[in-house]
Amino acid sequence: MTQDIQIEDLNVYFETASGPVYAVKNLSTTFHAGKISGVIGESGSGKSVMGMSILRLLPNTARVTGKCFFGDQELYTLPLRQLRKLRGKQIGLIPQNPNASLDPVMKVKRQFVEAVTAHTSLSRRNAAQDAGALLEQFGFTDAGAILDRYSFQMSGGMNQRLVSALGLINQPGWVIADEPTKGLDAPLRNQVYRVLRQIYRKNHSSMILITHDLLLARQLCDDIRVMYQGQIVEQGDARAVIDAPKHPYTAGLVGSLPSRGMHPIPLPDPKCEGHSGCPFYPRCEKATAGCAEHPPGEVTLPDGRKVRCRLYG
Amino acid sequence: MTRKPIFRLLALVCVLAVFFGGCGAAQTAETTAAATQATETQAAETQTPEIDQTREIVFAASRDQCPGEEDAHYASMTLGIWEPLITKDESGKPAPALATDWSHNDECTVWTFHLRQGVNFSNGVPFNADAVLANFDRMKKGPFDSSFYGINIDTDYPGLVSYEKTDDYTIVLTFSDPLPLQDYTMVNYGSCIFEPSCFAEDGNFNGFAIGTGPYVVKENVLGQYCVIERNDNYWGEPAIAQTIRFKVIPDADTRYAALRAGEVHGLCDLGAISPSQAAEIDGDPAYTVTLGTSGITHFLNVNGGGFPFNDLRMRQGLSLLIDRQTIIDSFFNGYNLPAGGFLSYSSPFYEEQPVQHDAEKGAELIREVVGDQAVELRFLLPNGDANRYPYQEEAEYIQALLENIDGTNIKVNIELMDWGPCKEEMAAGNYNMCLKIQGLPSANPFSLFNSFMGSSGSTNKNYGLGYSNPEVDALLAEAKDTLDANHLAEIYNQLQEISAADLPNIPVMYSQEVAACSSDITGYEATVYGLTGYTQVRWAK
Amino acid sequence: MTIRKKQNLRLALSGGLLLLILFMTVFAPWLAPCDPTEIDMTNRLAAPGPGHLLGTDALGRDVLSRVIYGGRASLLLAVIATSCSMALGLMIGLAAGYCGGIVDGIITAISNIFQGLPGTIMMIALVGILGSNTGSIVLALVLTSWVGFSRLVRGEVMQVKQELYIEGTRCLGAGHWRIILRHILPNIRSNCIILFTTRVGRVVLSVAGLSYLGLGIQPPTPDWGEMISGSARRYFRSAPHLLWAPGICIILLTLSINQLGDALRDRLDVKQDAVKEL
Amino acid sequence: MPVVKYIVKRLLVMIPVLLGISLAAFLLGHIAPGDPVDDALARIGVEFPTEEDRAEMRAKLGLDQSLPNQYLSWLSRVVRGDLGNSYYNNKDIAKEFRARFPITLKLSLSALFTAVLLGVGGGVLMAAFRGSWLDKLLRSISTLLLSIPGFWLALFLITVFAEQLHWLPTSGLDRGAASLVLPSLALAAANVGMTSRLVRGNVIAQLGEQYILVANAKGLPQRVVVLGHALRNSLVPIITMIGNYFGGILGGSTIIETIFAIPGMGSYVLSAIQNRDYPVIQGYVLITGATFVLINLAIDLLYIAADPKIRVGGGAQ
Repeated sequence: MTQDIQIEDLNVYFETASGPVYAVKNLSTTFHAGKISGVIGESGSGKSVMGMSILRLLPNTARVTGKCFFGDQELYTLPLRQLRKLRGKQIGLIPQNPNASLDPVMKVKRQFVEAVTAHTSLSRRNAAQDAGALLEQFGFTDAGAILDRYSFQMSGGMNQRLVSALGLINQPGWVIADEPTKGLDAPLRNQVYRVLRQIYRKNHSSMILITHDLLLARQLCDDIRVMYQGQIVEQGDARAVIDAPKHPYTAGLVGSLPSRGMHPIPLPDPKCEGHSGCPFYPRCEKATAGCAEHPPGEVTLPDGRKVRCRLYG
Repeated sequence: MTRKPIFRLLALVCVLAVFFGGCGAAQTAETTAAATQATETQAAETQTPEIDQTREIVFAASRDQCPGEEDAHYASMTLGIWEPLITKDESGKPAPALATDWSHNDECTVWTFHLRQGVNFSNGVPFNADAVLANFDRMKKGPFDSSFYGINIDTDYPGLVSYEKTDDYTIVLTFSDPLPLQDYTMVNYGSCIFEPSCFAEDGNFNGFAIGTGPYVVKENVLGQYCVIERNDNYWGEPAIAQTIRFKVIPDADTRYAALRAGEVHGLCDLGAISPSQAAEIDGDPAYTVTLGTSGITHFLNVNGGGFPFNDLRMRQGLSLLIDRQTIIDSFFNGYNLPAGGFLSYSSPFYEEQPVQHDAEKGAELIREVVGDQAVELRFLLPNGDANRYPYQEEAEYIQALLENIDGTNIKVNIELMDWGPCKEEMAAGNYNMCLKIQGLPSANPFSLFNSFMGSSGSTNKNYGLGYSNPEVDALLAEAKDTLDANHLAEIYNQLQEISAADLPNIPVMYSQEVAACSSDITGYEATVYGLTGYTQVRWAK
Repeated sequence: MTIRKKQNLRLALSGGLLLLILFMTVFAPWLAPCDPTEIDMTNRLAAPGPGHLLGTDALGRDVLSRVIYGGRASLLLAVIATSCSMALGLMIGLAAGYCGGIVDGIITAISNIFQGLPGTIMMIALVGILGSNTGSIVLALVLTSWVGFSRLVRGEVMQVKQELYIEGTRCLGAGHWRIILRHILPNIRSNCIILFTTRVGRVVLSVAGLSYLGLGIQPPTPDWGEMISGSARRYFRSAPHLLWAPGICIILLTLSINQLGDALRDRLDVKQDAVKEL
Repeated sequence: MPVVKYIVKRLLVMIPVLLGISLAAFLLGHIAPGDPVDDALARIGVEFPTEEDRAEMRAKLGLDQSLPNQYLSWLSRVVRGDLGNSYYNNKDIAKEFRARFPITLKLSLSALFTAVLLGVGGGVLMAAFRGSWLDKLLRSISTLLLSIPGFWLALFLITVFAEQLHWLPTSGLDRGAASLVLPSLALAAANVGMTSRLVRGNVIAQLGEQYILVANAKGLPQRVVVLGHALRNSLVPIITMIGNYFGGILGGSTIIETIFAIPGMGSYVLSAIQNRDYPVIQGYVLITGATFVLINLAIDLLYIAADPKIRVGGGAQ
């Protein structure tokens, strides 16, 4: 069984031409081994930045502070050479937009083989056979032909499955799935769900699922973290958070689902701009005067749920 | 998150190469080449008293010394591959070479030459009258180009009727009209003799040229180098150095750098070294700079056909204004001689003309001609000569002199031009001054006098000198048909006096050949006479 | 020090250096200690000293004043030649890119031909043939460098033409000229400026190259290119100061122009350093 | 097969371009004022020619026919490989070019190799260590290389490396590779500057792509990520740039060949220009033009190898 991933007080900001932009603000959480942990939130909430920071795959304009423990190793200060041995071997990644995730000028086979040979001493031919076998598991009937083609010759769905397979080729203990269903139509989303389910069952690997697809999270994840503007506003058991959201933002998110009545969260009220209190204050219906002054701390409710809202003290 | 450098191999090569401007990579790859080059020259540094002359001496020149099969002479005479019938001595007068003596009848139409006996070509074939006749047969096969002096039987032997041998070592040439100075025309390049078997059908060479000289061609790569080797069964005084290599380095600075780097031991041929570079190493014990006479005269051609130079006072004024010695000292580092007359000092008919410099009188004369009216003078510089000689600075010096004559309003525009368009502008007469060199096409100066000073002379017209002087025309006509050489010399002296006074074009200075070599070798002279060539060149240590 | 500030600093530095050189050449008559063309034969090749800060050249002229005057000719020539070739290239590129079809085919063939011709030799041949006055140098430079501009402009125009909003404006009934002026030109402005600056730098060097062959700017007008290639080359070892001063000026001029090009590229071309949207 | 169609299309486009170049070369020679007849006469010893000599020589050189059929007769001879004789020394130009072209090619290729090696190497290093001191250092060096006049650098290199340090020969070709080092450095200097900046820009752009993030996520070493993936993907623009250089290098070799005493085509054509030698200029422009067009064709073929989209997708964008 692999170890937990624990993030303590993570801050990430980007150096841009017009000054620093904060993506994640002092975030702490623990992803438990053997479980599927969900991270949901609108785009721009910093969930992908948090996911990528674990493997230190952020662009070099990013500045990261805080700690991330993987077992006894602190990933943020681990020498790059050792981190490279860990990437793909112990923590795998299923990236966003699969169509752009494979090298356009290189055959699929070579990209799979190099992933294997980077961590094992297998010969190129054996590595190719392993890749072929894995692709068959992912529903590719003619794996040999697929390996000899280029990514731009594949459809979106095929690329999605290829990229998922690529993330698992070295049977990593952990898998970070970054928005696997983004931009996919309904049937493909179901296919992704089946694939992720299959990964979890067969390799019993722990998983971090970053998505804005609440229903997928509800079905697949054991626990869910809701992020808003770089902070975790609610953490708890998956079904409980979706069915009985505590934080007004989570309630708003769930409420905006088609199946739940589709009431969108109101746009930020211009009058409330420029306050030092709770980031959600400008859009929060249950906002009180106190919410504007000082930001709420994180409160642990009796059932283990954690909420960052003044309603709960 | 810093990314540690992981490209050990790639970074080392690139940083080294880029950072040190490429010498790093070059250094690791090439140290062996430099080392072998060094040992090669010190290989025979053994302390034996007798200096080893077998080591190769390397010279550098601005052009091929062996232009090869398609060149009229295959190689420069100084290389000593071939020898002429007649050569010239220090005073420029014809001296015996392969022809021991010669004479002509009273009308100067029949010339008889007695050939040197017991001489063999370098491939062992004996040298005799038949060989000379074969060379004349070759010359008849049409004019041959050369980067030295072309061969053209109609100009070298005008009106040649017949050439036969009376015995194995006597040749008789008969001409249709009298040629009192034919021996002068036949000096050096005018009467080259090759072993007939090395001629191809069309008169060019079918391989290495074979002559009677002290050296033989061993290797020849056009545009790069040629190597000559000592001919051991040479009839005359044998050469000393075993092998000599002549490299081609057109750029003056690179040639000079090669000498300073010790890659070449000497610089030779026309414009071997520029005056300023020679001045730098003149005092240096590691090098020897030698001076020799040269047939080249630097002229300031003026457009006598148009204002203001059609007025004699303007020409005399400018000649007086120019301080020839300053030009020589400042730009030519003192290596040339101030020129008074038209004919070069290296010609046997040279008679020294007085050189006057009087800035005041010159300015006065010019002021008389132009007064204070605005005058624009167009000063052309052919860039062929301007690259080889510091004409740029000389022109700017003359420009400054003319523009600063108080009381006058003269503006001089200097234009650097290809010789083609430049000649066209001069012929059309829309120019005022032009600096140009003029060599001695042959020892007989008649064609030079006629074409420059004769009112119908072709260069007079081509250069737009616009000069005509009936007295000169009369003298030229008289010279054309006098038979007596001394009377001819008398006429040429008069012509030179007129040129110094009338200044059809203003002679500025007579050039001197400058040559330089490292002190590792000795016996190398800038200009050599007779057949010495490189025979005296040898290692000094 | 955010990236923006760094870019501004670099822009200011290179622009400042360029302005300094411009200022020096424009106000040369007042700055130069003495007349650059005044000959003083007695004081030839004097080493840098009190009388003449940078020494004197082969004709005794003051090197410092010649250096101060020297920039004018090459800079002026480079700017004129490059702007002409940019104008020519712009027109031809616009025509080719915008009209497409046969016009584009012909123009591409012609530009292939011009690109096929060896630039340096054409320039040397043209200047050598037409005589080396400013006019023929500019003509030679324009003839051999307009292709670069036209290719760039054509590529940009083709790209911009395919954008949807161009078709959008067409539907709104915008005329051809309006589209070109209002939409296409602003888009390619940044790349043109960048190519302009790099091209000016290269033209300054090729003019110096021409002077090396004796075909560049004619004496006695002082010019840096001529000063490091003409007679100074002969005194290179005995009087190195003749070569160093103008040489360094040329390098500084070209360096500042290239740096300005870089700074402009970073400033105008937002794409390169943008934060990837995560 | 899309590839064959692509190649045939490129070949067809090449023919009008070659014809255009030959026309330009021919006209270049003839718009020039000045008349080589006198030079040709001087060559064969006629120092002071008369009018008939000039007329006879003009006919001999074929300058008396009308311009169009001079062009046609010249073109027909050129196609048969006969570039005529030089007016200056009456040598057969084709033979001269045959001897000199390999030398210029050797110099240009070694200059190109230096430009690619140092340029691409420098560019990749700058991209991989972007923002570090190495990046700033290499960038300033490349800008410096862009700003130095070629002949000035050549003079500097000769004085320092040949004359004082005796590491390398000052000139000539007699020491094989060693004598090519300095000339190719001088010739390639400007291009090294340009290549490294282009490679840096392109590789940095590629490093921002999604597939690089995935490659890193696979745990590949930085060398494989930067060289194997990023550089491999930015090959197409780099190849185009290097194709254009080759024209520049061929042209630039004239001055460098003269300085380093390399008997290539450049120094030959330079003296031809000074001696008003039309046929040599025409021959040179034709041959360098044709070489340049062939190089561009080779580059288009390289596109196919470098970019599978063209090979497989069929037809160039």
